[in-house]
Amino acid sequence: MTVAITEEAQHVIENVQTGDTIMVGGFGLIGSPLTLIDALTKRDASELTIISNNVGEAGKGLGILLQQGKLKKAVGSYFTSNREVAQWYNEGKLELELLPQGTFSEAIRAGGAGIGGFYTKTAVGTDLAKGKETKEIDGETYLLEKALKADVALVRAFKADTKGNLVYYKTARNFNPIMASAAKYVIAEVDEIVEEGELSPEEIVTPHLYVDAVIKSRLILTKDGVIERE
Amino acid sequence: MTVAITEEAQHVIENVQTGDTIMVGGFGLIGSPLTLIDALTKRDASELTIISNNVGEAGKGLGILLQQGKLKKAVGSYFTSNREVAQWYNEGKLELELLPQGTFSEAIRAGGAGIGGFYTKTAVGTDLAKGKETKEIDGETYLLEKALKADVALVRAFKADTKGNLVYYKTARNFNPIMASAAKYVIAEVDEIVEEGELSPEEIVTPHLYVDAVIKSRLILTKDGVIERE
Amino acid sequence: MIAKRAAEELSPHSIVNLGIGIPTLVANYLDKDNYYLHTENGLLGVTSVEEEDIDPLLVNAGKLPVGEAVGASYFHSADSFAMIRGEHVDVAILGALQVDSNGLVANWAIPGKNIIGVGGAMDLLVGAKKIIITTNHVSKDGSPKLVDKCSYPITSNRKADVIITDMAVFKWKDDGYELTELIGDTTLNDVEGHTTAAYRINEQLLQKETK
Amino acid sequence: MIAKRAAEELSPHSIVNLGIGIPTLVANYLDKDNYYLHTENGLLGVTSVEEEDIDPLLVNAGKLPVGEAVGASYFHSADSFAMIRGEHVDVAILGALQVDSNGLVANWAIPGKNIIGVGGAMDLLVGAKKIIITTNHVSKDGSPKLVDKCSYPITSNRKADVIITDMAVFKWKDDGYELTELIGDTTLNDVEGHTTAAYRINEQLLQKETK
Repeated sequence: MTVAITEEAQHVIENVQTGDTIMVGGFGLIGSPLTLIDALTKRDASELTIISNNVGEAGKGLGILLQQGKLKKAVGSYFTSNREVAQWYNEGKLELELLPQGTFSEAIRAGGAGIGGFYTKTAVGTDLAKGKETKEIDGETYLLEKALKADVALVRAFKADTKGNLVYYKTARNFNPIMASAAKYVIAEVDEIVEEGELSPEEIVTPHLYVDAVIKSRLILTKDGVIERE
Repeated sequence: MTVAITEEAQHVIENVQTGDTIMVGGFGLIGSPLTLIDALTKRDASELTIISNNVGEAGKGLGILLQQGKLKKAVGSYFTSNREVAQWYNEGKLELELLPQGTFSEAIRAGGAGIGGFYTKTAVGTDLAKGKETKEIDGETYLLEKALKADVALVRAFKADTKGNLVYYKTARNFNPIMASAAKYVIAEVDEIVEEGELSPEEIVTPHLYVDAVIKSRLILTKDGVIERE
Repeated sequence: MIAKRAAEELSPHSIVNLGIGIPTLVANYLDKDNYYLHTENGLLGVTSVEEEDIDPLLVNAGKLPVGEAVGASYFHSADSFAMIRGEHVDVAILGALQVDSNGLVANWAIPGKNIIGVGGAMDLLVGAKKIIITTNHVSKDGSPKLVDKCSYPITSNRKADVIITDMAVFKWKDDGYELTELIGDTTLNDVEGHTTAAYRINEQLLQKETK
Repeated sequence: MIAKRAAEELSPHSIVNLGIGIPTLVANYLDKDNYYLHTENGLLGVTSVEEEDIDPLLVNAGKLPVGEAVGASYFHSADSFAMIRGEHVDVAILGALQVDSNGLVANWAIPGKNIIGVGGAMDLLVGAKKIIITTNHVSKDGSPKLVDKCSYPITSNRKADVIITDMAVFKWKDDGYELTELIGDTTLNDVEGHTTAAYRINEQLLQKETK
């Protein structure tokens, strides 16, 4: 299919429906699709399951969705960065699934790669292994972890070409390429859209077959915090 | 550790010992480490298990090792390209483990990534599933496949920098990056060795932490077949 | 002819993987700007190549020289099969030794011969969103390739969606194949005489052919 | 001081991952040409950065701004943890809430508090070839952090190889920790008074301190 290229975040975010599971890239605000998250806060869709390393910060990024009461569940590795997450969780208003960051990343990759589950040594013998199957492989104990998939992925890339191929920027890459592979509908927010052929075929990180829509980023992270692009 | 950079394939190939498991990159001759394979044919090490998509062709590449009687076992997805493989196998002189190419690739990636095993739908219900465990995950049947690891990997890259970072060339990339991640000792054969800093940090495919030694390629594949570099 | 008909089966802007043999020929009938060809050895954006531009390190899964489309990308084998198994390839066009009444495909091994090669066949059959089988209707010795039950080892327990032969087109519908189209001068009787697989005949086709 | 001592523990050309807190400070004592710092958010080749060169999109796992070494490379999170879990990182230097007589480390959760964050701690502890724990010898309330059995949830069933505190250095040998070094003016008695974990005293150290 062809990639949809638009200036209208609000338009593409219509693909998110109540009850959906949404992957959102970013390590804190770094590599976070800020424009798409902003559009999601304005979209009338709730009961969402968010798969993201963190749920933003208190009242920032995905933290706004939490305050809006739109989240049913969060799957991630480090919710500590938003103190309100614990509050909602304790009041029984938010389900949490906490995974070690390596297991979280690998489960997303598995989801995109048609792998149903995998065995890792991480977390064996810890509280995060509770209720999970273990298996001996070649004399070592491994934990079974299931793949993660989503209805929609919101990712942040650096450049897209008009076909939808993506490249990333420094440590803003993080979870974005794997999330782009693991959702039915993938929206990428980028700094720049270039003609096809301008990205080197050897350096493309996310081939266009993964990407459904591309928007130009409006909210960007700078040294002075998040600003609106002129 | 620092990467060993040398002109002497015969010297680095000394790391291969009798009884070792060796991964060898390449899809046929494309992206095959021809200089290192040549050195291996001159090395006095036998009872080898070769993990490679094919065992070269009759009397070519890894096919020479077969003729030399140095192979105990081959693990791959397409041995058909060397008719002598079937012969040795039927005479009970060579063990074979045949895997679907996707399972083969994924098992190597898993080996490098500390994953003990994974569940795939590929080969479920076929002869290649015989004797393998299955598991229902979310209503679908998956097959358990174990990771593949090796003592030494021989890979073919395009360029290395002096730190040992690698980039590849077109479809000569194939199995090489994953094999570079899954062996205790990794030797890369390259066309060109550049100064550190000359490869863009965003385009490095194999970071140097995977690579133990780099040699300059002497035997190269051209339109007219394999030739010795001047 | 089979390849040309298979090409018509594709929606524009599909991601397509072509198997070795007849499937490879499908590329000749595709408008390269509208289709994206994936090859499992690590390239999205396969095109044909002129003799003088051949690069020995740029090949398809059949190890034949190919070209690189504008906007193409390269990746390693594990990433390539992640695309296939993860259902990111829209269509795989594959050859077959046999296809049976249950939609099962046998295309990787022959009983009695050594089972020493499988390549990407099993992954493609399990992972592509749509499977089109292109094959001659009968094998070289004249025996049907569309059979009631595969006597050759099957490649997957996943059904083929469409079968295109030199005689007819069949599409999987509900619980079995429907013969939807006759190729060239082929008659319903011809198909019946060379097919041991169960199939229904499409209502409109039946009316047209028997009036 | 702890960080400086931890730096001395590293062999040149090691691939090193530094946890948040004291471990991050170790970077200040390393010759940048001889060590390769890995950060799990996707960079091999972390360096320090001058205020004026700060790039908000270039950070370490503690979200602090860092620089990029010559010969550095970027990768996504799954590839980064593949390096960690796959035992391609030589050393991880981590903080701890507790370490016990069996070498087990607790550094991710406090009982009674909400368990809502783990990050990369479990992966690093299970995957790095060598684990160095850097920590103050006692917690803020003066209670020992080197205990007989962790009362906090453990991070892995894998043992820490070296513990470096502001009082002493312990190394895992055979079946338990050996106190190998006293830091500054610390005496054997000081250590004994502030440690509830079992440990042996290194023979030479014992002779030197008791002569």
